[in-house]
Amino acid sequence: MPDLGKYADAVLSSYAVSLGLILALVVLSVARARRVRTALEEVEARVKKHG
Amino acid sequence: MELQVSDLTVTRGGIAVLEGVNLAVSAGAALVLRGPNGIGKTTLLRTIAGLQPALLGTVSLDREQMAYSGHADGIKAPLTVAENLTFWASVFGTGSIDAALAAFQLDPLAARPAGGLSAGQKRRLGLARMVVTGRPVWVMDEPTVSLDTDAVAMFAEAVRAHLAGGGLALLATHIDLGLSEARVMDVGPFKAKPPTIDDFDGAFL
Amino acid sequence: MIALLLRDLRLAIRAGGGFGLGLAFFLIVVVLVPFGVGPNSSLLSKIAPGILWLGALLACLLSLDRIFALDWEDGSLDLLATAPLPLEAIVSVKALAHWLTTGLPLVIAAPVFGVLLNLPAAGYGPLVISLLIGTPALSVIGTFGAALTVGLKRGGLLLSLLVLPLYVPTLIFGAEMARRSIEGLTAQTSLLMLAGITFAVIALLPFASAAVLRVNLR
Amino acid sequence: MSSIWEYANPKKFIATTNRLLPWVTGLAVVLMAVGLVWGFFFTPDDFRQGSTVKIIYIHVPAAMMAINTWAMMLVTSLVWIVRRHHVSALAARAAAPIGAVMTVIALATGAIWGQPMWGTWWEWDPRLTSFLILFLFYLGYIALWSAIEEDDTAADLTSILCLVGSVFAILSRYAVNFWNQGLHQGSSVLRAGALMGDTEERVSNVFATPLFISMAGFVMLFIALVFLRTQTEIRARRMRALLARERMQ
Repeated sequence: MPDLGKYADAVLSSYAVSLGLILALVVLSVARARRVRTALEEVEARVKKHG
Repeated sequence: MELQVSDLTVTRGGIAVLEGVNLAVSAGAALVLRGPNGIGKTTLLRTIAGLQPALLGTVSLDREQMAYSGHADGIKAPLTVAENLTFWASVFGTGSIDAALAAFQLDPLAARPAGGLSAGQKRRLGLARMVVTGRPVWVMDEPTVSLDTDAVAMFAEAVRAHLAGGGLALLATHIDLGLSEARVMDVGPFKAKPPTIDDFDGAFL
Repeated sequence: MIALLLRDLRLAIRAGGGFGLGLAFFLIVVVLVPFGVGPNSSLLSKIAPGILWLGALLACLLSLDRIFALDWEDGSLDLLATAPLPLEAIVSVKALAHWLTTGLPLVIAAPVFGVLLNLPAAGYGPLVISLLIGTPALSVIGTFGAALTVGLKRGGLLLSLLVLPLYVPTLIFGAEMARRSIEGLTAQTSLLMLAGITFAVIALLPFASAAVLRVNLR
Repeated sequence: MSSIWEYANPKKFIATTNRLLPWVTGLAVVLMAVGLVWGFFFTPDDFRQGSTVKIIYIHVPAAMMAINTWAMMLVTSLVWIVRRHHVSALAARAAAPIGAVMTVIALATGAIWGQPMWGTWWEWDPRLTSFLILFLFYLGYIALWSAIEEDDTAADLTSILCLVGSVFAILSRYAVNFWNQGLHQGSSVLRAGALMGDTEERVSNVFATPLFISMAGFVMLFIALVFLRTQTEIRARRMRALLARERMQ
């Protein structure tokens, strides 16, 4: 861990906030991708069955 | 002049509702469209009138030749009956509103604010607008809603006068207008079949 | 086109709301500001041009959704689209009618309200000129926003969200021009930029508004 | 491989991006990790800004992506308007939230950096102010997409909004520059701020290499997210189309 001196709070909090936001964006994107993919598969299976 | 619609496919919300529609109306003739609710009569009329693009097919006449009347009459409640009609007359560049007032017996109401009219009277005002446009092709969607029998007769008379003057009319209606000369066409057979599901392309099916 | 303009003006007068509401809103904003920031007259005179510009902008925003909403509901917009007027002209006339019923009264009333905010004497002329040049841009930009949201049921809030960022340059140059004149600085750049934005917007944005309206009508 | 427009076919797009996605994701993770770890642990402090200089490894790439995302949306909107390729419109829709998040990151890191430097969380510095306005544009764009039910209508309207918005965003940038310069001319704090997020010449070499790696990482992250989110939008669109077809029967 490097010595951040008196600005440690500023540096650490900006890294935390930014990585947190990016992580949230990734998690939400992946979750929605999964959800929509399974929903579409359900609908496709149903539609194919009824012709 | 003849209105020719060939192989027209019309869409509602991006989905085809009627496909391969062919029809022709020549000057002096009227065509009445029939069909159950929701089949796409309104969509068809709006497409023919140039308010929305067709997916496929052509309409022979330009939208500049057509006057359209839909479910809403475009009446401004704070203006009087005469002011409403005069506005449309000047927009369409036709002069007098007297003929239109007379055709729908609106003379006694001319100075009344349109907001105070009954539903049937408003409808008569909306139809009088068609006379004022001076356009040869009338495209009308359910023109007789909330009209009583006398007013329907007035309307039939107005259409007849329009046809006699070399105009033509395309109407969607459920009731008998007493227009014996009008041809009737059922749009049911043109109902669009569900598109086939294959690998997806632009339509996502 | 003149018929459409006259009709819109007549509707605004008869239905009330047009002239009166915007002005009343402007007055209320001007009255509320001293309650918020305190009665210190030197502070008020310092922020007066900004408050007056902001008040005019908000009053303008308030009436935007009426530009097309009423015509959309009663079907007039469909009928106008089939009329022998290009949609670009209809959109421009609508914007002009909006400016005449909202912007122009605000310009005229601004000096009166300036008194309430202790606007410095040097500020009256530049303020009126900047509002006179800037408010047409507000109406034209607002018409674009109104055309975007015309088919939406709860379009009012969305309209504000879409239009306010577009108002930023006009607000900056307009208020800046008044403020610089008061401080005795040269305001020529702001004036030219403000006029440039207004003319560019009047010349170009109606095409975008008409395109958007065409999409919404189909 | 006949032309780039083949990839405008949704199915082809999904197949291609599925093949690319693992590589792009891997690259994004590696580059970001290297850039940020290098920047955080192995670069010296700046003689003036102390350790806060480490914030640039996030702030600058985020700010760059905030602008580039809008530029990408502008291009895809134009492609939709001119060539009517659905994937293009959906890609613009998929990118907007990424751009909004990047703008927030740029704003937040800028404010956190400004606190020790300027002594205040928020300074109406032209650069920060422009990003705030850009954020408002993103919000409006996203709100308009979600407010309209009909897909093609939404694509058309948002494309035009993106076009008009781009012009006004550039205009706002100049307006804001002019406006702040009028307020505090020649403030020394602001000149110190110019080091942050300014062009690479000003940032000396020690900081440059990890910064570039981090920027490349952010670009890869953006591409990976756009691929994934566009796939999702395509699937959601197909689902709506299938359900609509079902109602027709």
